[in-house]
Amino acid sequence: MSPIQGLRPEKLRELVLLILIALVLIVFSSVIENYLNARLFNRVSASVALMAVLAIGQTMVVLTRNIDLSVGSIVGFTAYFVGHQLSQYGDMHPMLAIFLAVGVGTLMGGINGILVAYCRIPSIIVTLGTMALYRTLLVEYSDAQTVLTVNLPRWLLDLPSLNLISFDRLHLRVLVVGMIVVVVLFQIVLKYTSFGRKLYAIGSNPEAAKMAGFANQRMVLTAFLLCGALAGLTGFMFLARFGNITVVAGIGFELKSVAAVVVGGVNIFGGSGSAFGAFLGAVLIDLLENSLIRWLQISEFWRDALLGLLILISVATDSVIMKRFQLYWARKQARSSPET
Amino acid sequence: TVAKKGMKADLVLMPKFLGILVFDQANQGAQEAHKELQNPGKLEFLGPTPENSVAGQIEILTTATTQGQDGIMISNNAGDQIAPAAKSARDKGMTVVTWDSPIPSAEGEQLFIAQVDFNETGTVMADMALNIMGDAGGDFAVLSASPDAANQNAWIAAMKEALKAPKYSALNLVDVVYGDDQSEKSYNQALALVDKYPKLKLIMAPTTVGIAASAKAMQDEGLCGQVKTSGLGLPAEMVSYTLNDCAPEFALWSFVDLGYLSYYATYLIATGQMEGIPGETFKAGRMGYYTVEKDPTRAEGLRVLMGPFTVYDKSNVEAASK
Amino acid sequence: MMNVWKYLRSWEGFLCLVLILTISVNAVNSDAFLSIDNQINLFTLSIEKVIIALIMAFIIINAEIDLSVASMMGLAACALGWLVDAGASMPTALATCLLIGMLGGLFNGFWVTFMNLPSLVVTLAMLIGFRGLARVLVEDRSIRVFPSWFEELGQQPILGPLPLAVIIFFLLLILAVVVLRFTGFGRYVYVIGINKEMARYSGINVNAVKLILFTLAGLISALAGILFAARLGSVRGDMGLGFELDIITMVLLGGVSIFGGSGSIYGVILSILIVLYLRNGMSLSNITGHLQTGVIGLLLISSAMVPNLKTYWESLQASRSK
Amino acid sequence: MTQALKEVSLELFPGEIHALVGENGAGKSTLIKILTGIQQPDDGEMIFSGNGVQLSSSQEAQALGIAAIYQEPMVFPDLDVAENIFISHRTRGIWVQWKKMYEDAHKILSDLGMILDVRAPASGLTLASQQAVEIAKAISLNVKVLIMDEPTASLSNHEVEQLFKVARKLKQENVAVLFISHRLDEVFEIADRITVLRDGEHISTRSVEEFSREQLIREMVGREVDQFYATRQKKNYGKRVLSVKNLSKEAVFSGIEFDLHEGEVLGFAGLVGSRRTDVGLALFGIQPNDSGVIELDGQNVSIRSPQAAQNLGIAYMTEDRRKLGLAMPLSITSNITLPALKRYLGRLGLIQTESEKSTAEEFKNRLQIKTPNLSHEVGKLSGGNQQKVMFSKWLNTQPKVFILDEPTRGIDVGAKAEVHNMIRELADQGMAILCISSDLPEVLAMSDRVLVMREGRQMGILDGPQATQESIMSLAMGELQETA
Ligand SMILES: Nc1ncnc2c1ncn2[C@@H]1O[C@H](COP(=O)(O)OP(=O)(O)OP(=O)(O)O)[C@@H](O)[C@H]1O
Ligand SMILES: Nc1ncnc2c1ncn2[C@@H]1O[C@H](COP(=O)(O)OP(=O)(O)OP(=O)(O)O)[C@@H](O)[C@H]1O
Ligand SMILES: [Mg+2]
Ligand SMILES: [Mg+2]
Repeated sequence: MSPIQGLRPEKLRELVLLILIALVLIVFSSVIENYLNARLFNRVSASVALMAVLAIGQTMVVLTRNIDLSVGSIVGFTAYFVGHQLSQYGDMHPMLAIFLAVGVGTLMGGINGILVAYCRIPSIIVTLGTMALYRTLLVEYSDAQTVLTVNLPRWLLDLPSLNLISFDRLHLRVLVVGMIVVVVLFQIVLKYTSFGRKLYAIGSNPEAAKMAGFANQRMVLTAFLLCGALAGLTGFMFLARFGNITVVAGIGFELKSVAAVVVGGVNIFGGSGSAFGAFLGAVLIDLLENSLIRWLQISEFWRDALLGLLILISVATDSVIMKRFQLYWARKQARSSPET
Repeated sequence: TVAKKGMKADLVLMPKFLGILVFDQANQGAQEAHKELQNPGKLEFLGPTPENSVAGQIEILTTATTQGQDGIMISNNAGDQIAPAAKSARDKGMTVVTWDSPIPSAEGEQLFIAQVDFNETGTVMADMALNIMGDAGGDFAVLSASPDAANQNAWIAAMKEALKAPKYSALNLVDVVYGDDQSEKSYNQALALVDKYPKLKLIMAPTTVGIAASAKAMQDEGLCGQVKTSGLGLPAEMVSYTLNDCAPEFALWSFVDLGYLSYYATYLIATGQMEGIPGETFKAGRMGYYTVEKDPTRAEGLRVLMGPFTVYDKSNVEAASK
Repeated sequence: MMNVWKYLRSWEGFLCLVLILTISVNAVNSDAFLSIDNQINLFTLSIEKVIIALIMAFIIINAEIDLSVASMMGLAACALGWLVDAGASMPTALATCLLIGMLGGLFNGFWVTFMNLPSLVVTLAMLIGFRGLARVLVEDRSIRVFPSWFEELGQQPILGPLPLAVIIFFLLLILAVVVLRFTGFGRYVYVIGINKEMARYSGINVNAVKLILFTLAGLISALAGILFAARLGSVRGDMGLGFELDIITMVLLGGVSIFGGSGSIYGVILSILIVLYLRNGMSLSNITGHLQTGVIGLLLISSAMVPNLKTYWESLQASRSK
Repeated sequence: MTQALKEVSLELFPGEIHALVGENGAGKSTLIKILTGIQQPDDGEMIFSGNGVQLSSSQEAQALGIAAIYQEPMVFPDLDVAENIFISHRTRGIWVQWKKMYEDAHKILSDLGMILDVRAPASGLTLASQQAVEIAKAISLNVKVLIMDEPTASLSNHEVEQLFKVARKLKQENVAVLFISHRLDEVFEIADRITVLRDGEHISTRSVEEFSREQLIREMVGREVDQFYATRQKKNYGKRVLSVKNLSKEAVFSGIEFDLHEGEVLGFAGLVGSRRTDVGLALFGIQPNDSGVIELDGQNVSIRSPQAAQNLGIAYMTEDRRKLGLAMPLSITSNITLPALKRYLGRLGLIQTESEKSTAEEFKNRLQIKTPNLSHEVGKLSGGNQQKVMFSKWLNTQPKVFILDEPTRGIDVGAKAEVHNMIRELADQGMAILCISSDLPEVLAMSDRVLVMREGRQMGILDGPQATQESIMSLAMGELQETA
C-alpha cells in the first residue's frame, strides 16, 4: 500500500498547490527581509478574498466546459451600482446592499447562462460580448461620475478593516471570513451534493450527461447564475475595499480569475477541479504578486515578466505530477485487471 | 485678441478616455465657453475606452480629420505615438490643441494649454512633501498612474529635479510605482510600498485615482499615523482623508477652467482670429487674459499657462468639496 | 439560382448581407465615408489587428488559442526601439525582432505540444510575461529613434494610395486562403482541429503542425508590432494592450468555431470588414468609446444566434409540412 | 431526406430476452434512441404497461424504468468508476455518500465478475472496462426494461458469459431485455425471440426456435450469404517481413516475440485488457516500446512515432473508430486520403483534388461503401460503412504490414464476410497482416497462426491445427502450455 492510495486527483492537486505555496514562502523569506510576518498574512488574505470568491464562481462555469469572461465587468457594474445606491440611500440596510449586489450579479450571470445554455452559443463568444456590453452599461449608467468614499455609509467604510478575530497582529478580517465561508460552502456543494457531482459529469462528457437524462441546460444556467452571484458578491467586496469606484473598476479581473482557476488545477476543458483548488490558485498567484512587489532586487518592470513565467511553471508542475499520478493508476489497474 | 462671437467652428474635445470625473468637468467648462461664444458649429465630447485609449485616440483624431472638423482639443494619452496622426490633421488644415497632457515632441500640436507649469508641479509636490514630513525628512515614494502617462512622467521628473535643491536634502525618494489609474491596483501598490519600505513616511501620488486609493489603503490598515498621502487630488474625493489627517495636504487645479480656457484658445485659432504664435495675448472670457509663450518645460512647443495651483488642506478643503 | 439562394443562407452569405447593410447605412449617413482617404484610413488604423487575425484564424481552427499575440506585438515593437536606441542598425534590429517573435511563438508551442498544457493557459501566462518583458525593455520611456525612412514606410502610401502594411496584409491574405484551403498543411490544420488524437493515429505529426502555427503566430505578431512601431513612429510599453480580444472577436464573428475544425478565411475577412466598417461608421457619426464596443459585442452575440435560429426555423418548417 | 425507420413494430414482454438484429444502418440504434426518449418519432405510438406514453427526454424513460446501454460507451472520464455507476440514479438524493457508494459499486461489479478499482478515474479504462461500467450502471438502476446496443462488441468470450449470466438473472426477475448484436452465435445462445430489421423496416419477429442460422442471415441481408467463416487455406507464405524480439514496455507488456511473413495473417487473441492493443500501438509508434528489437525486412528499426511507422510501411487500424479512427465531420474522400495525403500534393504543396476523388471512387467500389456520394460526412454513415472507410484509409497507404485492431467490431454479418474476404485477398497479394480480435471464431478462421496474450505477456503461438477455441481459451485464461 503506497501512501498515495486513496488520494483522489483533486486532493493530490490541492496537495501539490500547498507544497508550491510553501515553496514560494520559503524562497521569498530567504531573499526578502522580514518577509514572513503577520502583515504578509493580513495583506494576502485581504486581497485574495476578492479574487478567491470570483475564482470560485469562475470554477463553477469552467467545470461545465464553459468560461465567463464577463466577470470583470459584472464586478465593476455591481460595485458601481450598489455604491451609487448607497450614496443616495445611506440608510440602506447592509444586508439589503449585499443582496442587491448578489442579485444584480445573478441577473447578469443569468443572461450569460440563458444565451449559453438555451441559445446554444459558445460561452466564450457570449461572455466576450457581454464583457463589452456590461461595461458599456456601466459607463452609460455612471455618466462619468465616480462613487466617492465620502458619500458611502460609515459601516461600509469600516468593513474592510473590521477584524473578526485578532491574534496579536494577525488579523482575520470579516471579508476574509466571508471568503472562507464561500470556499467551504462551495467545496461541500461540489463534493457532497448530487448537484455538484452532476456539474462535473456535464463538463466531463456533455453528450453522456444528456443521454443519462441530466438537465444539461438548466445545470449550465445554474452554473452561470452562481458565477454571476459570486461576481456580484465580489463587486460588493470591491466596493467595500476600494471605495472609489470608476468605470474601470474590475477591468482585467476576468483573466485574473481564469488564471487563478487554472493554476488551481481546474481543468479548463471541464470535468475536474475543486473550489478549494481554485482558492489555492488565487492564493498562490496573489502571494507571488505580493512577494515580487516586495522584492527589492526586482524592479517594478520585471515583475510581470516573472509572474507570467511563474504561473506557467506552476501549472506545468501540476500537470507533470498529475500525469505521474495517472500512470500510477494505470499500473495499479493493470495489476488488478480481470482476475479470473 | 478679444474673441468675436458667433463664428462657426466644429470642435471636438477629446479626453484620455471616457468615464473619468475630471475630464467630464473639463467638458463642462468647454460647453460653457461654447455657449458663451455662440458658436453655431458643434462641440463634440469624444473619447476612447480606457482599455483602448492609445489606439482609440489616434482613431478619433483620424476620423475627425476625415469628417472635416475644424479643431480638436486633445488630452493626450498616446505620447508621441499620436504625432503622425496630428501632423496629418494639421496638413488638412485642422487646428490641433492639447490640454492636460501634451504631445512630448510637440509635433503636430499648435498649442498646449498647460494647467500649471510642469516645473512648478515638481516644486509644489516637493514642498508638500517637506511640509508633511518636516525638516527631519525621511523616505517617501511615488505612486503614479501608468508608466506611459506623459504628464505624470514630466511631473515626477520635475520633482526629482526640484529635490536637488539643498532645502530638500532630507527628503529621500525611494521608489516610483504604478497603479495604472485603477483603484484596486493603486490600493495594493500603496500597501506594498509600506511593506517594502518599513521607514516610509509618505506616498506622493500625482494622480487623482492613486491619491484616493492610497489614502484609503492607509486608513483601512490604520497606518495614517505612520504614512501620509499627498499628491494631486480632487477635493470632493479627498475631503475626509484631509480632515482625519491621512492626507493633510494635496494640490489641484480646476478642470472646469482648463476646459473653458482650452475652448477659447481653440476657437480663436480655428476661426482664424488668432495665429497661435509666441507673444499673442487673448482674452478667455471670465478667466481674463492669457499669453502664448514658448513652453519652457519641453524642447519644442508653445503653451498657454493657466495656473494657479490650489493647495488644499484642512482650512479650505471642505469649502472646495461642495 | 439555387446556388445563390444556398449561399445566401450560409454563414458567409449572412455576413455578406450584414456587410452590405453596414456599408449602405454608412454611405447614407456620412459623405466622408466613401472617400478613398477614409477607406484607406479605416484599414490602416486597425491593420495590425487585422493581420494577426489571419494567423489567429489558423490557430483557432486548429482548436487552440493564442492570447499572447498582442503582448508579443508590444514586445517586438519595444525590442525594436530598444535595439535601435542601443545603437543597432535597422536591418539587424528588424531581423532580431522577427527572431524574437519566432522564439516567443516557439516557446508557447513548446509548452502546448511537449508539455501538453492547454494553450489558453500557456498564452494567458505569456500575455502577462511578454508584456512584462516589453516593460523591462522600455520601462517608463517612450522611445523615438527611428530613421525617417522607417516612419515614412509606416505612414506614407507606397503603391497608389496603399501604405506598406495594407499591401502586406493583402499578400498575407492571399497566402492564408491558399494555404488553408488548398494545401496539405491546411488540411492538417483542420483535421487536427477536429480531433487531434485521431490525427495522431493517422500518422500526422500533430506537434509539428502546432509548433509551426504558434511560431508563425509569434512571427506575424512581431511583424505586426514592427508595422505598428513604424506607423506610430515611437514605441511604448503599452503598445497593443488588449488587442487580443478584438482579434479573437473578429475571428469568431467570421464563423470560425471556437471548438476548432471549422471556419474559413473567407468568413474572417468578411467579419473583419464588418467590424472595421461598423466602427468607422460609428466614429463618423460621433459614437465612440464604450458604445462602440458595446455594439460590436451585441453583434458578436446576435450573429452567433443566427445559425441556431436557422435550425429552429427549419425544424419548425419540417414539423409544419408533416 | 432518408428515412431511418419505417413503420416498425416491436413488442417486449417481461421476462424475455429479445434480440434485435439487422445489417449496419438497418436502424437498430435509431429505434433504441426513440425507445429511450433521446430522439422523437415522426409518427407511431409507444405503449408501456398498457399506457400510451410519449417520451421527450431520457429522464422520462428512466422514470418509467427503461434504461439503455448505448453502442458507444458513455462514461464520464473525470469521474471515478463508482460515480459513473451511480451518478444518474434518480434516487440518490441531495447528498453523496461516498463510502456507501464505493461499497455498492464494488459489489455490483464483482457480481458481474469484473474487478475494477472503483476509485480509479474512468479515463484510464479500456473500452471493455468502460462497457462493464455501463452494464453495471444499467443493472444498478433496477429497471423494467433494459436495452443493450451491441454490448458485446468489444468483449471477449469470458466477459460475454458473465454478461449473459446477468442477463439471465434479470430475465428471472421479470425484466424485459432487448439485446442487439452482430454475433449470431450469441443471439442464438441468449435470445428467446428475435426481431429482424432491414433498411429501417420490420421484417419479422419470431421465437428463436423458428429461426435457422441461414434463414436469419437471409432475412437480415436480403440475399444468400455463402462462405461464412470459411477457413483459410494453408499456404506457403513468403519471406519474413517483421520480426519482433523480446518487445517490452514497462508496466504494460513484456517479452513479445514473433515473426510475420509476407502473405501471412497472424492472429492476436486474448481476454479483454490482455494488452494486445498496446502491442499494436507500440509497433505503430504511438506508445513506443522501451526495450526489445524490431526488425523490418531484416533491418533493425526503431519506431518512435506514427510517422516513422508509416514510412516503414506499417499501418494500424484502430479499434476505437469514433474517437481515434475517423474525422467525423469531414467527407469520405478526405478521410480516405488523409494518412497518405503527401501523395496527393502537387507543386507548392497544393492538394490535387481530382486524384483524391478517383482514389475515393476506387475504394468505394472495391469495398462497396454505401453512401449517397463521396463528399458525404463520414459521421453520418452507419457503423459498418464507417469501418469500411477506415479500412480504405489505411489500405490507401499501401502498407507492408497491416495491423488490424478488432477489424469487424460492430459490423454486420454481410459486411463481416466482406471484410474477411478482403483480409484474405490482401494476404494473398502478399501483405503481412497482424489481426487483433476478440471474436474467436473470426481469429480461427482468418489466421495462419494465433498469438495468445494474457496480462501483457505472450502465452504462446498456436500454429494451424493446434489453434482451436479450447486451446486458445486455456492459454488466454492462464494455463501455460509449451508453445510451438
Ligand atoms: N447522425 C445521423 N445523421 C443522419 N443519419 C444518420 C445518423 N446516424 C445514423 N444515421 C442513418 O440512420 C440509419 C440507421 O442508423 P442506425 O445507427 O440506427 O443503424 P444500426 O442498425 O444501429 O447500424 P449499426 O449496426 O452499424 O450500428 C442509417 O442509414 C444511418 O446512415
Ligand atoms: N488498466 C488500464 N488502465 C488504463 N489504460 C489501459 C488499461 N488497460 C489498457 N489500457 C488502455 O486501453 C487500450 C486497450 O488496452 P489493451 O491493449 O490492454 O486491450 P486489448 O488486449 O487490446 O483488449 P481490448 O482491445 O479487447 O480491450 C490501450 O490504449 C491501453 O493503453
Ligand atoms: Mg447501431
Ligand atoms: Mg484492444
